[in-house]
Amino acid sequence: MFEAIAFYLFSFLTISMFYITVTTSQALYALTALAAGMIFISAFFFILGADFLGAVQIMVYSGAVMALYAFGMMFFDTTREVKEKQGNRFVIVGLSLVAAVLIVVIFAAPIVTDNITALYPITEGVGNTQDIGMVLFTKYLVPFEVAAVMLLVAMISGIILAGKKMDLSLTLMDEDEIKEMKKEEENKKVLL
Amino acid sequence: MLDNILSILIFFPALAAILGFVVDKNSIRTYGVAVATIEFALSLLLWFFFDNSASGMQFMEHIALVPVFGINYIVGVDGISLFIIILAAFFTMIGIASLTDTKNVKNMIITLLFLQMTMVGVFASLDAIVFYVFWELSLVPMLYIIGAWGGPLRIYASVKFFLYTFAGSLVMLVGILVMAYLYYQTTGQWSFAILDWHRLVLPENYQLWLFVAFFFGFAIKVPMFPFHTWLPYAHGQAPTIGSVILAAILLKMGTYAFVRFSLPMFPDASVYFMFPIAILAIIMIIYTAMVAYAQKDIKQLVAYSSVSHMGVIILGTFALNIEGISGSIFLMIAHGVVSGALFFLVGVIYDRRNTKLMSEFGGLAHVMPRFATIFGIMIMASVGMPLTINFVGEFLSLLGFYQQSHILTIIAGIAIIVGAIYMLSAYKKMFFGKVTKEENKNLPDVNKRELIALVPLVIITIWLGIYPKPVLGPISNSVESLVSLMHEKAVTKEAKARIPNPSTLIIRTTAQEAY
Amino acid sequence: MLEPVNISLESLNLMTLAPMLVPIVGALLILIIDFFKSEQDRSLYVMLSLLILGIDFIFLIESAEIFTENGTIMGVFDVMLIDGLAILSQFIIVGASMLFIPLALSQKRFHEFSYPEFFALFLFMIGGFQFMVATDNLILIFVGLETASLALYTLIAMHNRDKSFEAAVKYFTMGALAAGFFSFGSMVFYALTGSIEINQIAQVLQANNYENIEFVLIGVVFMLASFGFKLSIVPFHTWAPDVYEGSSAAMAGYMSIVPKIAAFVVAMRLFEFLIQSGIIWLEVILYALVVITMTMANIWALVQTDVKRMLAYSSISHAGFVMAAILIGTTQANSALFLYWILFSFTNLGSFSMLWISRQKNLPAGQSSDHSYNKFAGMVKTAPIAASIMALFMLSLAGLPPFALFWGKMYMISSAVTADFIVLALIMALNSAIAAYYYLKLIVYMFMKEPMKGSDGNVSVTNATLSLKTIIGFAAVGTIFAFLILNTLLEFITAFVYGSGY
Amino acid sequence: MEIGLNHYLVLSTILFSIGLIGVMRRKNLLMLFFATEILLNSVNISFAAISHYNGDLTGQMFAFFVIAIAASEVAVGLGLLILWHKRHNNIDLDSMSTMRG
Amino acid sequence: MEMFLYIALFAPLVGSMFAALFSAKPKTLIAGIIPSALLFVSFIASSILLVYVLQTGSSIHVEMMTWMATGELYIPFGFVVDQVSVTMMMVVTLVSTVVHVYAIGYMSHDKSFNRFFAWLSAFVFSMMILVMSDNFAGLFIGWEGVGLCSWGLIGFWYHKESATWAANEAFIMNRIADLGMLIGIFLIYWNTGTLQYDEAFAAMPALETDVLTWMGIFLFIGAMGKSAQFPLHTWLADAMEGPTPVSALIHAATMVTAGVYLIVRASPLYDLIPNVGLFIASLGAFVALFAASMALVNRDMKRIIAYSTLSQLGYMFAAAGLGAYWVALFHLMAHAFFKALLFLGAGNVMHAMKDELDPFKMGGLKKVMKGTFIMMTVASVALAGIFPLAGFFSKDLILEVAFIDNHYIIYSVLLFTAALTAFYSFRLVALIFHGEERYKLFGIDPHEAYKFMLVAMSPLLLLAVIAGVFKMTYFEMVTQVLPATEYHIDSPIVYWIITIGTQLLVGAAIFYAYKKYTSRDIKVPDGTSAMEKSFGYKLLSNQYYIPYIYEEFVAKPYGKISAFFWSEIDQKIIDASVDGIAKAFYNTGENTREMHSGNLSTMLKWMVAGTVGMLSLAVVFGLAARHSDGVASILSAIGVK
Repeated sequence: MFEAIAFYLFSFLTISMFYITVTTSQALYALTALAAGMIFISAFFFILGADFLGAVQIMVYSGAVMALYAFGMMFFDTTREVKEKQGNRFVIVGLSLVAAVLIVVIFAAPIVTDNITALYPITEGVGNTQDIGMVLFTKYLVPFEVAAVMLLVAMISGIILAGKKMDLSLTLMDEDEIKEMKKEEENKKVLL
Repeated sequence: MLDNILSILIFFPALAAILGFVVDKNSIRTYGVAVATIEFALSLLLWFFFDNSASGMQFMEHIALVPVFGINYIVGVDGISLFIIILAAFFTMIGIASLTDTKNVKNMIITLLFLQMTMVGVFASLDAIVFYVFWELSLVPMLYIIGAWGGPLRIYASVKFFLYTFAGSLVMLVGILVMAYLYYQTTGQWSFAILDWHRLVLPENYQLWLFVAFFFGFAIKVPMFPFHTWLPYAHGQAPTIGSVILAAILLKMGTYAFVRFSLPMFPDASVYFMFPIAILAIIMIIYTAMVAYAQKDIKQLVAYSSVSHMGVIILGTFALNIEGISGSIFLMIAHGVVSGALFFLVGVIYDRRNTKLMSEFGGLAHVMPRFATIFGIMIMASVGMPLTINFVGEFLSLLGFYQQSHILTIIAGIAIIVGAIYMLSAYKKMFFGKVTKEENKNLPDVNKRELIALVPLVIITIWLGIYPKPVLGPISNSVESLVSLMHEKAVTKEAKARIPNPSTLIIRTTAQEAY
Repeated sequence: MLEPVNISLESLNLMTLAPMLVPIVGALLILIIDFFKSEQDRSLYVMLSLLILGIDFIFLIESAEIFTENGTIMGVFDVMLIDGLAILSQFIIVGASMLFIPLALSQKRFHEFSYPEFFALFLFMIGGFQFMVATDNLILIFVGLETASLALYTLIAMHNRDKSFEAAVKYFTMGALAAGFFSFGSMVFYALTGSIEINQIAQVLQANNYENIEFVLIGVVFMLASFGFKLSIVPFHTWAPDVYEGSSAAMAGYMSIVPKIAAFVVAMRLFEFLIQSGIIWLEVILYALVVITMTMANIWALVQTDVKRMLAYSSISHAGFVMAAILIGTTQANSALFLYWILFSFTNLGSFSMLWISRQKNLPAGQSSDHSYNKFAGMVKTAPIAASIMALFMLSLAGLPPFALFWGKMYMISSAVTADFIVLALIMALNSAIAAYYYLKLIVYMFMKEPMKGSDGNVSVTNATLSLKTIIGFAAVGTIFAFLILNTLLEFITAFVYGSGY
Repeated sequence: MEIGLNHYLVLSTILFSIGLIGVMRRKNLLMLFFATEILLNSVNISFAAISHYNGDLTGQMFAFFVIAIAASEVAVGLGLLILWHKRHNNIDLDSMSTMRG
Repeated sequence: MEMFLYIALFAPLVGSMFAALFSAKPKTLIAGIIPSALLFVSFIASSILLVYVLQTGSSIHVEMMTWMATGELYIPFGFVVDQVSVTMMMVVTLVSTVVHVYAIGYMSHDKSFNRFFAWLSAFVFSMMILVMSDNFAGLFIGWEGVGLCSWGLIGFWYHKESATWAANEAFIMNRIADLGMLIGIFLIYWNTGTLQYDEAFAAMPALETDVLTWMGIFLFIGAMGKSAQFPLHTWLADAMEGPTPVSALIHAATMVTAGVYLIVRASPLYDLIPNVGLFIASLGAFVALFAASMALVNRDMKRIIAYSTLSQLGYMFAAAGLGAYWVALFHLMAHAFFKALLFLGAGNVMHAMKDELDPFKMGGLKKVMKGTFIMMTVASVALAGIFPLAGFFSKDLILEVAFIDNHYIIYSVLLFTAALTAFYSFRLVALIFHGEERYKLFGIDPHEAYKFMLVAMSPLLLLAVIAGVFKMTYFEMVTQVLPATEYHIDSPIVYWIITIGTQLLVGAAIFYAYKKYTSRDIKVPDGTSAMEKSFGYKLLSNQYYIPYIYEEFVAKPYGKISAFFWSEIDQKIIDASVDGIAKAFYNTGENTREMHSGNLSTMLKWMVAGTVGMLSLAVVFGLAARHSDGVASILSAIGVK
């Protein structure tokens, strides 16, 4: 019973938060609603007993992602209302509705599946985090490491793209200009 | 040397073309003539060592290329292909020798030599994929020749030529692959060797579909009505040498392929489609002859006449008896010589006046008597005057088809009437009457370089018209075995009946002495 | 409490990781070098990357040998899957990368190649792709894919001009959507089978006899959408022309090959068993996608005025063509896919490299894009050899024998024929004819038109250096003489594909 | 009232659709990126739910990696966004159509 | 003897090639003399062969070499000299020798003198092949060869529009007939397996009548063209554009009789199909009358003679059709002599009159051109069939044949035609040589031709007079190969009545013509007289409007249809549809490229749309799965497994 109430409550909350995110014309509202939605989602994780995931969700999204976005929004001018020219709303609404209806209709029918064997069963009486750790560092060790590489890539990319290195475009400069620039840089170094 | 003579024939021009990049611009013509002459000499050597009495393939070579998939480099000649190869070598030689285009002559000669490789390759290859390679590759040099040296519409014409034939060939490629698969299904191994395929007996419905697939590739190349519209453009825009080679050799690829692929591989389908194709051929003959009559441009006229004659070749091919097929193959050579010569002649006058409109001429017989004479001989050959090369082919083709259908042959025979109409009226417009145009009054007659090309053609035209035996004999031998193969392979009753059994024929070498 | 897990090191087969680790370690090495000694010339990084990829290649040869001896190997808790597909595709990935990387040494300096991060990210990307193809675990596929993609977005943006930013943003955004589709699709399969390993999924689905066919199809739809994006299948292709136009020609050429083969391998793993199990819907939908992609992309390529955009559409079309292999699903078709892609790599990289050597920094007046057709007008007069080579690549792309792609096309069409897809084979063949038009258009411009007024004649080779020329020469030789190695290649590929059970 | 797996799947689908709507109608790039976050998050709910109902940890693993991926995407996406903003002083995607056809 | 055969055959060829060597050079007398001499050699050789054949009664048959051989077909270059062909050889070589010599004078002022002899000798060579060949294919070679030479000679003065037009007309009309001939040859080959005369004829009696009938019809179609039988007759009158020696040789004596020769050659065939023979005879009789009627009013000297030739050809066909092959051949021979003579005389007149052809503009020429006058008068008498000249023996024989075979309609038509013949012949003679010297009005100063030309003509004159003497010798010789039917009217009274009656009728016609056209009232007609306005006159002078009908209903529509085929069908339908396919692709591209608006939002929408589309299909499939059988059958139809 409690589960049901919690499910519907949080469902309502996430749906409305995300709805606000995609419809509001204020970037700040959208960001706030998104953050809220993320936190509400973590509630589902807790309900479903995925404590570790819930914690990660809150940390990563509310912490890292939202912080990044917030920084980004400081960078952009977010106070003014975002004007978006809309093309054919009918297309958008139509497509989404059809998609939703189709999937919902199908999912509303119960999935009847046999032969499902839990490959990595949740161990009773063991903390979710511990359980996950066990799987993560055995079976999913490689993906985990690759994810680390991915984060490294993302980091390097972020630095490169947002950093100074992209300020001057060698692509657009003539060879002579590049040479001059290099010289100047050399001089600066000498001066330093 | 003789074991590899075909490969030498195929790749010698290509090698020479590559080396030709190094040769200086001013000497390239001499180089080209030398190379082409050597090639021609080699082709004559091939003929010399060719066993006239044998009907099978000779000078076979076999090199594995992709054995996993059954693709091998197999080449060989029989009576059917031998003379077209010689013709190709011959036309390249006189084409280069008489080349008058001075613009970018180096590129032209190198292109021609590459073209020669592809031409010889097509007629010599006995593996479907190798055949296809050369077949398609021949488009490229021709594209360049038309596109770079052609008339005002050259780009449209060249691209149309390329795309049209390319599209048709792709359908054929699917056909080739299906055929290979059927062979694989039957025998358990991949093979694209044509001689292997010849031995494969197919059920009729497969034959029909495959026949259609191959038909598209061949028919567009020939070009058969209604796929012919690329040809007038290609000819109309191409430089002289391009038209000559196109008409003399490239078109023959289509008809040759019918004989090499369609007939022996799909005898029942050939019989099944005999009448539809014959009707198309007849439309080709009469309709295009009439269209030719309506032309104002002499080159377009010759182009359409070319289509018209190709119709007779097709008709002869689908006579499915020895007379018809031999005739059609002979006519391929004849048509090559005659229409090649006609295009040369049109080129001669075009070089002088830079126009091909017949209305611009008139009374040329007064100022250019030698030219008029040669033109006249070729026109008479083209309308099928006996004792010229064309007559032998046309006569045998029509004679052959008469066995299959009287009515259709009679209708097809109208060719000799309509052919005379457009050719003679064109000749009249250009050569007869008074010299009306001031520009025409002082035109120089044919010069030596042009005679180099034209005189041999005249000689061949008459020589083979009077004594076709050296050519017709080997052709006949090979066709005989082809027909007997078809007869044996045919599965339907109708096909068995339509295709004669050569073993029951009485082959005569002298007239009976009963007189 | 959980039991401690005992694992023997041998059972992990750590060697399976070796080829992937090489580029990652290499990337780190480059980063470290940059950290200690910055401002190095790009040639250092180019050669370093080349060496690293060379080592990678050697490792691949090693694993190929192992495969021929032992067959498919699972490694590291069965996450890694080194089968024939993985090895073949890695060969293509690494080989194409090796061909690509010397293109950085162009005559003119371009932004991306001046920074070591480019090379580091490049190697990371290769690592990502290698992981992606060497596993049947959807998580690792996803992570590998994203690693590679994120790096790729950055590489595109690093070209550093407005168009490349635009390209990167478009690619990125659509990539994010595709990632959403991927995860949704995976979720459906997981819901159905409780597994995210393709082998398992296949087994469970088969055991259940595809009871919940609707669910399976939804999963398939989302997977198709996701891979459709990667493979630029119509209508998920819209990014491709813009991204190709926005990035440097070299990068565009690279993108037309490597990410796609990775995606093809995954698509093959994922859809092949579904096709084999006779889901007609999937056949129909793939049939439609293949035909539409081939045809429409060709048609759009017809109307382009920029050679690079034209090649972009042509790449889309080629992808559609190759997609047919997955539809056909026989061993021959799958072998044809790899054969085609190897030959395609040569030709396409070659043609994009030809664009690359003609790259100018500033657009001359009267040209709106980097590589408009006009730029190549009359090229045979100013640069005959370059024009001939370009023509060669175009003819090869058009499928004219005996150049490289013809053999791929032929084998592919043959596989369609063999599997009784005659109509499809015809469509595939005739598409080559449509395609020939726009390839010819370039040839027409190069060979049959007069050069534009005021062009100094040097335009077409302005960016050329020895290393670029070497690569082009290599590609040209490969394109012409492909038929000589065809037999070896075919035997090799067929053995590998067959050995992996596809 | 029992909350079954289907409830979660339906919820997830609804959220996914909202994400799709966002993706399609947003012209502001930043807010478009928000919508892609929604897409990924909505799927995570399903993964957790399936994992729960099947008693299998794999779903949670997947969700975990999805979160990591989402985070990385944010980094790169924001980097691109800033780059664009630096040059053009807007993040409107309608201004981003110099390449077409 | 074979040597003589080859000499007879190839001497003209050598002459032709010799003259051709000079063809581009200005007039060289030797280019005329050598071919003439060689022709004389040929004539001598033919005479020797004739003597041989006469003496031994056997024939000479040689096979020079193979021409075509493939499959069952075997065609050699084979020649036969038998009684029939030797007759033809004699006629051909004799007349052509005369004409050659004559032409040396006639063409002496022409700048293309050399070319003329090249063509003329080539013609003789072709004619020799035609008559000497031992098979139908060889016959066809000659058949086409004479056509070609006729083309070249009619259009000899190629600067004249009318000449070239006439040349082409002749060639094309002949081609129409040649098609028939060709089909006939095909029929013979496929039914008898050979084209050799002897073998083919030997095999024919075993064939069905239907087949034989078709053979006969098609061969006769071939003959109709060469011999200008209705409806393919119009070219002959137009062919008079050629130089007069050409008209004499080709369009009177030799080539046009090739059709008759063919029928005679194929007599074993026509004997088997008397119905076709009757048709031929009827057509011949019709043409005889038809052509004679046109000759009545014509005002072109050469055309009148041409129509008379046509008319006489009708006689020959009538005879041949009735099975009297030797009679036809005999008339052919006699006709060759006097008609050539007539033409050559006309040539003299033309020369004298500066190429004026209208006899109404002449008159009274007998004073200045005595020799020519005598020759033309004799020739006309011979043509009219007055005893004892050649025409009497041959032509009256034909009338008798028709009478004896009880074909009275044919007989009366031919008889009436004989009267007409006499009338128009002497109308011509009267107008040219008698009456007022009207030519003075036109300021012409006529003169007699060169002496040697007259001398050259004299053998013809002689033969025109005495040819009838050889009738029985000839009969005995030729009937060794042809059916030897002797035609005698049983009752002598009837015989005499017919013979004398005919002579009287003809004489009356001659008298009437003289009376009418020697009077001093003859003026150059200006189209105002009542006769000229009458319908009958117009009909005849316009040649029954047949050329007009051909022009309006055949030639012009042909041109229009051709133009239509080209501009409408070839360009606007066939080519346009090819281009249309290409354009359709291109336009599809142009119209749908908006899909790539470059707007990211649109791109995303496409992605979603694609996904949703596939989802919908998935649902549809869910439904379809329940009705899988029907769906599967549809799918298999499009090639999905």
